[in-house]
Amino acid sequence: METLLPLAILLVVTLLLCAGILIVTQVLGPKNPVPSRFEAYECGIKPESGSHVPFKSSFYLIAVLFLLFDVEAAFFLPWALVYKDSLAEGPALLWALLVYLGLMAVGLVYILQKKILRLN
Amino acid sequence: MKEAVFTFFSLFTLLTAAGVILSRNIIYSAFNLVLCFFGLASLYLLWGATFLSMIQILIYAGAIVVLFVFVVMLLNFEKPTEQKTRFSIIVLSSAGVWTLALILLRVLSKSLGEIPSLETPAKASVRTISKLLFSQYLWPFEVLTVFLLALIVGIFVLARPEKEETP
Amino acid sequence: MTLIDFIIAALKAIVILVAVIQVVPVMIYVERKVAALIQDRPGPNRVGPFGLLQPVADALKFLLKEDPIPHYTNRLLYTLAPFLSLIPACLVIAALPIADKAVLFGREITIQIADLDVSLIYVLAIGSLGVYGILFGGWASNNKFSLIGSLRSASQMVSYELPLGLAAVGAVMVFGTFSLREMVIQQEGTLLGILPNWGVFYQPIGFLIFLVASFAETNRLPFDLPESEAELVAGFHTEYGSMKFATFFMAEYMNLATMSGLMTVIYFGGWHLPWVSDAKLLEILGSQNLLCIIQVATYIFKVSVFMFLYVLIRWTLPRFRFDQLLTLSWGSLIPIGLINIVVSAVLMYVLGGK
Amino acid sequence: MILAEKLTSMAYWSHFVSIALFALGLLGFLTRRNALIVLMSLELMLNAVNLLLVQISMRTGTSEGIVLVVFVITVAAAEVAVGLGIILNLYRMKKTVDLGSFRNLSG
Repeated sequence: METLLPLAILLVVTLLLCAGILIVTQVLGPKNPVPSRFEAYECGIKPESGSHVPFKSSFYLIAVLFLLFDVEAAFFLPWALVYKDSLAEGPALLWALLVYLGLMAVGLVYILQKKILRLN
Repeated sequence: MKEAVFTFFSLFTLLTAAGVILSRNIIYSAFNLVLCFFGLASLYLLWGATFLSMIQILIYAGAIVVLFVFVVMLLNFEKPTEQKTRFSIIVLSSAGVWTLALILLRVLSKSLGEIPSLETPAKASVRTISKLLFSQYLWPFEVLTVFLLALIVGIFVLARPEKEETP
Repeated sequence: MTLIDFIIAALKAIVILVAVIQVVPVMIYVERKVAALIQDRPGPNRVGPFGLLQPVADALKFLLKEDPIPHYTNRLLYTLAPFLSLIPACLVIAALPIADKAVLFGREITIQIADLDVSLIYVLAIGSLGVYGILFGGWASNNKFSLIGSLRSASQMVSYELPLGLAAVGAVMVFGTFSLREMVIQQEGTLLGILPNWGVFYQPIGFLIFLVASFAETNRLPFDLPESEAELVAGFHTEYGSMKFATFFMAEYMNLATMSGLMTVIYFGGWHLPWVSDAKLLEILGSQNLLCIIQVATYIFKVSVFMFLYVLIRWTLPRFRFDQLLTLSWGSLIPIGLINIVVSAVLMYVLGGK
Repeated sequence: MILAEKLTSMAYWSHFVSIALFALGLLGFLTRRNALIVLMSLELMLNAVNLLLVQISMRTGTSEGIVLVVFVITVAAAEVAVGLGIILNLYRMKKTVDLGSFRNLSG
């Protein structure tokens, strides 16, 4: 509760700021609708088709790899928190790290040798 | 005060969850999903589970839904291609689901109502959780890493980019 | 929590937010002046003395422009997208400890909006939400340039979040806490008698990774692929005009300020003056509030050094190619980050803690 | 507990929120035919369970529930990664993500 409230206040202030920006531009800006102003900008040429064309799925691979590595990296954080305190009790956590990192490195090497990141 | 904040964020979470399953346009579903996870994170924060609240935003809102939005953008359906579900199915499943929910609510409030709740809820500190995770639950944790590694390899087999696709 | 606490929290939020927003006009001016200096031309010099009022003119121009919503766009998401990138940028600053505390009306007020015990993860988590503004903005614009720009930009931001997280892991290992405030407090004093006791001396590699990744996270040159104007017109904000366009830029500059603030806090001792301890300073000054002002000034100075570095690098380095960008993150920064963690862990074990 | 007491207790309403979230997820899972939304509904159901776990964990002052949630989050991430990979492949086959058009995959 004590931690949530300041954040909630900040969120409210930010939302007010956003609403203010929106309203001020609507009030101050001139209205002069010229038809060409509402077309998609493609360097002056009339757009041939809609923009919604399918893309290469390499982008999906990047996002998926990010998700998986993000999960792994997120679990590093609690490990790092207790590591310093655990040093007094021997290297148990160091071994845990090495096993964990070894597995993560195998994954990383696998990605890199697949050369999937070369999008062109 | 706490009740008001709790009510607000619960309603927010439930409304956005309803938005996820009711939206016609997938991008709105994804957007509602982000807001829903945000509401859940706020509820965790309200109860004092700070670490989990941040992990919720970091992984769910920051990574999982990004993946959903990526897929929506990659597939790029101009119009919703989904066919309408038959009305009878909707009626039947809603009746079933809400009956189940009522039963669950009864059972839970009966069995969990007995649990004495602490006067001032103990703050499960980040340190306690981390210690627990890396002592008692160390092995499940390592197994999870192996699982993630297998996943990385599996994903490549699943989502191999095809040569003839347009860039 | 009483009413007075509530009011104090609200005032703190408003004051700090407004103060951080002031970064935007200052940076507009500095950026244009430095660019002019490097390119050997005078730069803005018409509005006000030395062109100092140029940011005001810029802001007025943005506000007074027509704000058309192109047809075939998704109106709701198109309008929301700039704010989706501004809101996380504003929320992140809650976790930054700007100074220790001030005493006002017999109350101790910490100069930080929310003193979370997980503020480091908070910054990383909320920072990762910034990607939605770009994704939705590009998708809603219904323009091929926007869509390609937003996909590229999102891939870039997503790829560079990992090195950022790994660098943060190194810092957490050394300090043994997630709280940025605690980190700053631990950086007081000197190391080996000569150096200030700053994080950068414990985690030099981590700092470099963090620096490079923060350039990419804020979409600055040499990593400004999403807006590479020569290739993609203007990237994900091709269709944006008026204040909506300016909102994206506000978010960018605020992210710049947060990243600089974060580096100051984690690696450069936050509000501490080097070689002088707070207790000694308090003795000399004799007032907690004066000390607080000095701390704020120190913090702002350190942050502005970083901001200046950002501007300098923007106008001196050329842009990366997209595949080079991804290879830099996945092929170099992440492996180096992992090695950094292992080396730090082993060193800490050998030296028996800090 | 009598009804009036129930309605003012926050614990009761917390259960209610968690179960309502689960029910919404289940409803979406059963009625929607868009594969992506079905996957999102699964996420909602997992989150409903997480919510209950966190809440009980915080009420009783133990940390086991939170550790369990950490594992659930990992599994959820894995599920999404694989699920979306499958959906991408299905889309390549039929150019649609409507689940009704994949009936011929069974048996």
